[in-house]
Formats: sequence, C-alpha cells, structure tokens
Amino acid sequence: MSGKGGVGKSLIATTMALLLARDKFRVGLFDVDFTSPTTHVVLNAGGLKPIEEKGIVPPEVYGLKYMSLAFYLGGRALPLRGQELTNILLETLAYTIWGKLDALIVDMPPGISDLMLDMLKYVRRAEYLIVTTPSKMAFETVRKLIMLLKDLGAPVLGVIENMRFSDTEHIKREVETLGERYLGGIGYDMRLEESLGRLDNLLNTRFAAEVGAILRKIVYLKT
Amino acid sequence: MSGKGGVGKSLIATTMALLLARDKFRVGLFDVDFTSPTTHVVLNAGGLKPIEEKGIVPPEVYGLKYMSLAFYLGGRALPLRGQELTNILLETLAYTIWGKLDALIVDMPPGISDLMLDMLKYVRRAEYLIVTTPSKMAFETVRKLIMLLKDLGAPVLGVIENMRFSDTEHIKREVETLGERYLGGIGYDMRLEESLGRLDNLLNTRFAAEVGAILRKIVYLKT
Amino acid sequence: MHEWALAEAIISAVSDVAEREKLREVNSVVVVIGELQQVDRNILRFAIEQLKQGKLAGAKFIIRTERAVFTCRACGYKWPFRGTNLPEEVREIIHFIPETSHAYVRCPACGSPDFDLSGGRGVWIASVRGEG
Amino acid sequence: MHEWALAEAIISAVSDVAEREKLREVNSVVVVIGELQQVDRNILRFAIEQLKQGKLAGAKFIIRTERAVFTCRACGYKWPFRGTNLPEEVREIIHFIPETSHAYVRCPACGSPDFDLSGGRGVWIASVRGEG
Ligand SMILES: Nc1ncnc2c1ncn2[C@@H]1O[C@H](COP(=O)(O)OP(=O)(O)O)[C@@H](O)[C@H]1O
Ligand SMILES: Nc1ncnc2c1ncn2[C@@H]1O[C@H](COP(=O)(O)OP(=O)(O)O)[C@@H](O)[C@H]1O
Ligand SMILES: [Mg+2]
Ligand SMILES: [Mg+2]
Ligand SMILES: [Mg+2]
Ligand SMILES: [Mg+2]
Ligand code: NI
Ligand code: NI
Ligand SMILES: [Zn+2]
Ligand SMILES: [Zn+2]
Repeated sequence: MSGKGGVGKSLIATTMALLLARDKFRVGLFDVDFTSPTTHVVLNAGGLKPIEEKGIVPPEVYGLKYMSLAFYLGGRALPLRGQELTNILLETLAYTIWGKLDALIVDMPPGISDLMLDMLKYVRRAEYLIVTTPSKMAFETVRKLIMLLKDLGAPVLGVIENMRFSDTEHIKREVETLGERYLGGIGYDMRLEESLGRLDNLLNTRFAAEVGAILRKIVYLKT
Repeated sequence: MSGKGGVGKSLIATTMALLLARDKFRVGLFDVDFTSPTTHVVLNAGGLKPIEEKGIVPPEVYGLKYMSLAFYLGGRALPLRGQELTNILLETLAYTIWGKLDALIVDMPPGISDLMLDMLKYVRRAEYLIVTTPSKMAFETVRKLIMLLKDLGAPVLGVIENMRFSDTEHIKREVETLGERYLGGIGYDMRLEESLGRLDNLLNTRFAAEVGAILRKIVYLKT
Repeated sequence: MHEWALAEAIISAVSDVAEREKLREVNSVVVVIGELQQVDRNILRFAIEQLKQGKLAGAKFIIRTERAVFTCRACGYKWPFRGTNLPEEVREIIHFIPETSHAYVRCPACGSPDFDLSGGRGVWIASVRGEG
Repeated sequence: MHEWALAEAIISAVSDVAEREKLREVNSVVVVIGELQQVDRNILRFAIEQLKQGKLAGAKFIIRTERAVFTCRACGYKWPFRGTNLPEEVREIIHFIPETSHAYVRCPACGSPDFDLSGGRGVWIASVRGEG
C-alpha cells in the first residue's frame, strides 16, 4: 500500500505474485482496488471467470490464484461508497476459497480510507509493504501513512522506492529516519509498458529483476 | 479528475489555478483529496492558516484563494471513511467564503467513490476535466470513468494526456472514439520535481507552458 | 449456499424453539430467504423434507422470499430488484456480490448510480407454530 | 456562529410555540447547543436577554450543552469528547471540522483511529413552559 496513487503498487504486487508463483510458492493475488482494479491489465486476465461452487474458486494465472472484481464488470466502472467497499471486502474474503497458500498478496487502493481501515480491523495477520516514488508529492502522503501505521503498531515490512530516475538517497534517509526499513529502489523502466499483459516479457524486464531482488530480501528477512 | 492516482491531477489543477491567477482571473483552488492532500506541496503552503470569521476565509497564495485540509493537520495522516468524506465536503463547501470567482478548481482524489458521487449529487454546476497518462494501466480506469460520466450526462470538458515520453497517438484515438475531446498532451518533464514549492520556477517549466496551452484551449472553448 | 447444511441448521433451530416453547408437535414453520441469497429453493425444500423427524416430522415448511429494494440516494426513488430488466448473467453476478449492481443498474427516475440496495440478504426463521 | 442571528431565531421560534400553544406568558425555555457547535454562550445569553419581549419578557432561558461522544468502530468503546486531553488549538480545529479528530484522537481502549463522533452538533429548543 502507499496512500498515494500511481506509485506502482499494482504492478509491484502483481510482479511479486508472479515471481513467487514461478518459484513454486503457493500464492494468491487479490485486487482490492474495487472501484479501479488494474492488476488484470498486467495479467491480461480480465476475461477470466472464477468458478462458483460453495464459494468462489479463483482462477489460476501463471500458477497463481487470482481474484479481482474485474471478472464481474465487463469493462464497466463500479462507483461505490465506503460502506459498500467494506461489504465487498467482507463478502469476497468470506466466499473466496484460496486453499492453502504460502502468501496472499493484496493490492490496495490509494487513499487512507475505508479499505485500509478495514484491513487493520479485520485482517489482523496482514503485513504492510509500502511503495513510494522519489517525488515529494508521493512521499508527503507516504510519510503520513508510515507514521500512522507505526502509531497503530501495524507490522510494516518496509518501503520500496519505485520509478527512480537518478541515484539520490533522500528517500532512503527519510525512511530510515522514520525508523522503517528501506527495502530498495526500482528504476524507471521504459520497456515496462510494452510488457503489460505479456507475462514472459514482463518477468524478463529490468523492473522484474529489481522487484525480485527486493522480494528475496523480504523472504530472507521473514525466514 | 481521473479515477486513477498519480496521473498528475493535483499538479495540473494547481498549475492551472496559478496560471489563471497570474492572468488576473479570480480563481479558487480547493483540495478535496482529504485523506491525501498534495497541492500544498506544490504551493509550499502547508503552513498557512485560513482566517475563521463567520466562516472560513481561504488564504491567498500567489493571487489565488486556496483551501486544503492540510492547514488543519500539522502533517498528520487523516484516515476517513466514506461518510466522513461526504461530511467534510459539505461542511467545507458551506463554510468556505470564496467570494466572487471566475473559476473554482477542485482537485479530486483517485477512485470512483464517495467524493465523486457527492460532486455529481451536490455540485451540479461542476464540469469535469479528465487526466490520464499514456499507460494502459491508467487508461483502463479513465476509459471506464469517461463512459460513466457520459452515461450520467455529466459535462466533460475533455481529456489531458500527461507524462508523455513519445509521440504515440493511441490515447488521442481512444478518447475520440469515446466521443470526447482530446485536449492535448503534456510531456514528462524532468525538471518538474525541483520546481515543486517554487512557484516562479514552476511557472517557467515546459510543463507549465504545456498546461497553459491546454488551458487557453479550454477557456477558448468556453467563451 | 450449501442447501443441505442450511436445511440441517434450520431443522436444529426449529427443534430448539420447540424445546424452549415446550411444543409436543410442530405444525408449521416459516423460513425467509433473502432473494439475493444464493439458495436453490428446490434442493432446500427436498433436504428439509428428508431431514425433518421427531416433533418436526409432520411440520409444514413454508419458504418465503424477502425482496431486495433499491433506494436512490440522489432523488429518493425506490424500486424493486425483481422488476429490474437485467440479463440472467448480470442477475447472477448481483446475487453473488450485490454491490456490483452499481456497474449495471441506474435509478429509473434520475439515472444516478448512487443508490442503496437493502433487504434481500440472509436466511431466518420467521415463525414456528405447534401444539403445546 | 452569528450569536445575534441565532438569538433572533430562537426568540422567534419560541414566540411561534407560544402562539401555537396559546400561552399568555412564557416562564422558561430550554435551548440545547451541541458542544461542537461554535457558539459563544455568553454572547448568546446576552443577546437573548436584550431581544426577549412581549410574552417572553419574563421567561428564563436555560442553555444546555449536548455532549459529543466517540464510539470506536474497532472495539466498541465509548468516550466523551470533553474528556479527551487535547491542546486548545486542536480542540478548535475539531470544533470546526469534527472529522479532523481522526488525525488527533485514538481510541483509549484499543488505539484505533476508526471511530464515530456523534452528537454535539446543531442547536434546538428542547422545551417551552408557560401559562395558558
Ligand atoms: N518502475 C517503473 N517503470 C516504469 N513505469 C512504471 C514503473 N512502475 C510503475 N510504472 C507505471 O506507472 C503507472 C502506475 O502504476 P500502478 O502499478 O498502476 O500504480 P498504483 O497501483 O500505485 O496506482 C502504470 O502505468 C505503470 O505501468
Ligand atoms: N508532466 C510531468 N512530468 C514529470 N512529472 C510529473 C508530471 N506530471 C506529474 N508529475 C509527477 O507525478 C506525480 C503524480 O502527480 P500528482 O499531481 O500528485 O498526481 P495525482 O494528483 O493524479 O495523484 C508527482 O510526483 C508529480 O510531480
Ligand atoms: Mg493500483
Ligand atoms: Mg478488483
Ligand atoms: Mg492528487
Ligand atoms: Mg485537503
Ligand atoms: Ni449452494
Ligand atoms: Ni459567531
Ligand atoms: Zn434517482
Ligand atoms: Zn477501540
């Protein structure tokens, strides 16, 4: 999560899920950005349909179990108020049959609002991975989010700095001043756009390699 | 607005407001991204305090009347549920004394949720300016938003394509296929970051020049 | 929904009521199912008939449906889910996740996508009648 | 708030009630003000004393405060706004836009920022007594 939009949350979440699945981990990816889901664009999976049988069985994409409202919307916008976001979260959490997983990666919407409060309230085992860009405008919100999560005692895995253009260290310093782990930077990758929806290409980008390095660090830290 | 985060809504909204104010229009800027306001970073105005006197008198920054919750938060995160977003919108709309304005520019949060529904419901005179980037991931959401606004008969001024790296025309074509006006592109500007918070610098960037060209087109279309 | 498990739960709840109310025999039971609840009423009816025994053996089970209603937040207009003209596929999606109706339904009076969908969810026992 | 305008509105509302209830004389009036409502009670009291006349000339105006209460959405705990230990500057901000409390207040029981703030807004007349 990030609080801020457009920092690469969805792309990083999806790439991490794909990398874990390739390494034979049992992994789920759940797109919780209900009004504006995008992970299906990365996975080219908007046309899939989950099987409904005593609940929702998420379809498998490239070895990962994948759930998104995009399956149900046929390309339509889904305007929702906060209480409805909460209802959908609880319904989909209750009905989706993930089975045994090593990790469930949840792609959060921007903003510090209903779904974030609901994750804190209902999903007590969640751990938070925070994404920022080097820009002041992104970090303004990310700083506040980090302070909030610390204040609430929520477990933060660390902070990723995405879309770097140069070798500045100011975000690293800021993150460490806040007492959190700087997990690493990911460069702006001009080839990324053409790889969206093409999973083999995507996993061969410099972006995926950098996400992979951060992912190994996280897995290492957790074991 | 955009539906999508990180496409440049806040930066474009603020720059447009500044350009109008420089040209002696009476203009207000209202940051409605209540949980994650950022326009004060562009304006370097987080430390201002509005005067409270039979309502809130918004402070003037560079000739524009400016209102943001950032004034009240001392750098803290403000986690809010949907109903609270609505309450704040109605309270601040009721109490803020904008005076006579030629234009009130409202910077919207990402997502298609409470505040967008409230604008449609309560602010009937609003006209919508839509921002996207060339990326599939942004346009996925923007396409849906455009279709929704058309469906609802809401007045759309047009679509701006921000952060262009190359001269592709696919977004222009998509926008025109949807029956909306493509207002123009804005290139990715490497010098922008260092201009945040420095208004004279900001108004001298290539970015501001491109925003200005689009703004003139909008003003021309409306007169 | 798991109609057999639901039938068992209904039978057991009715037995508890019969016990509490000291009924010798239960004559009739009204079960209400929200219309958005995914329950196959035929399977449920069949399962109940198979499972009922003891004090409940002779009871008549009446299954009612609670309607779901939309209320527009923009203009206040109310209209029934049932009356909405939607393709079968979309009805199924809305049955499953009622909030997805915001992608498919508009207020017939004012065109708004901003409405409440209330009622039509859950399963409960509305009444148990018998001889004490 | 505009205390003088508010006083006028109160006097006029009470006169309406006296008319409707056919009171010859009003003895006492209870006005309730939400504690988050920005009203200077001294100015309001003074303005009412200056403006009251006719049937209301001898009426005693009692001004009560409705307390604002927080209710935690995570654990259900309730606590009063009044009791919260906040700097004066922050109290003013919360008076002005009550939702900003989510930046400054945490549930004393569980630490959550996810709570409801209810009551404490608005102004109304709770009772009018007199002789008919
Ligand atoms: N490292 C990167 N290099 C180039 N483009 C990127 C990179 N990370 C993200 N993007 C692009 O940035 C945009 C926002 O990414 P997205 O994952 O949708 O962000 P979020 O989920 O935070 O809103 C997308 O167009 C995506 O393709
Ligand atoms: N044309 C541009 N060139 C370079 N950076 C840009 C451009 N437009 C926006 N940005 C940067 O992109 C980020 C997102 O912009 P912002 O205005 O906060 O988007 P939004 O309000 O849509 O979330 C910011 O860091 C901003 O400085
Ligand atoms: Mg996203
Ligand atoms: Mg989704
Ligand atoms: Mg913004
Ligand atoms: Mg704000
Ligand atoms: Ni079933
Ligand atoms: Ni006053
Ligand atoms: Zn309506
Ligand atoms: Zn609590």
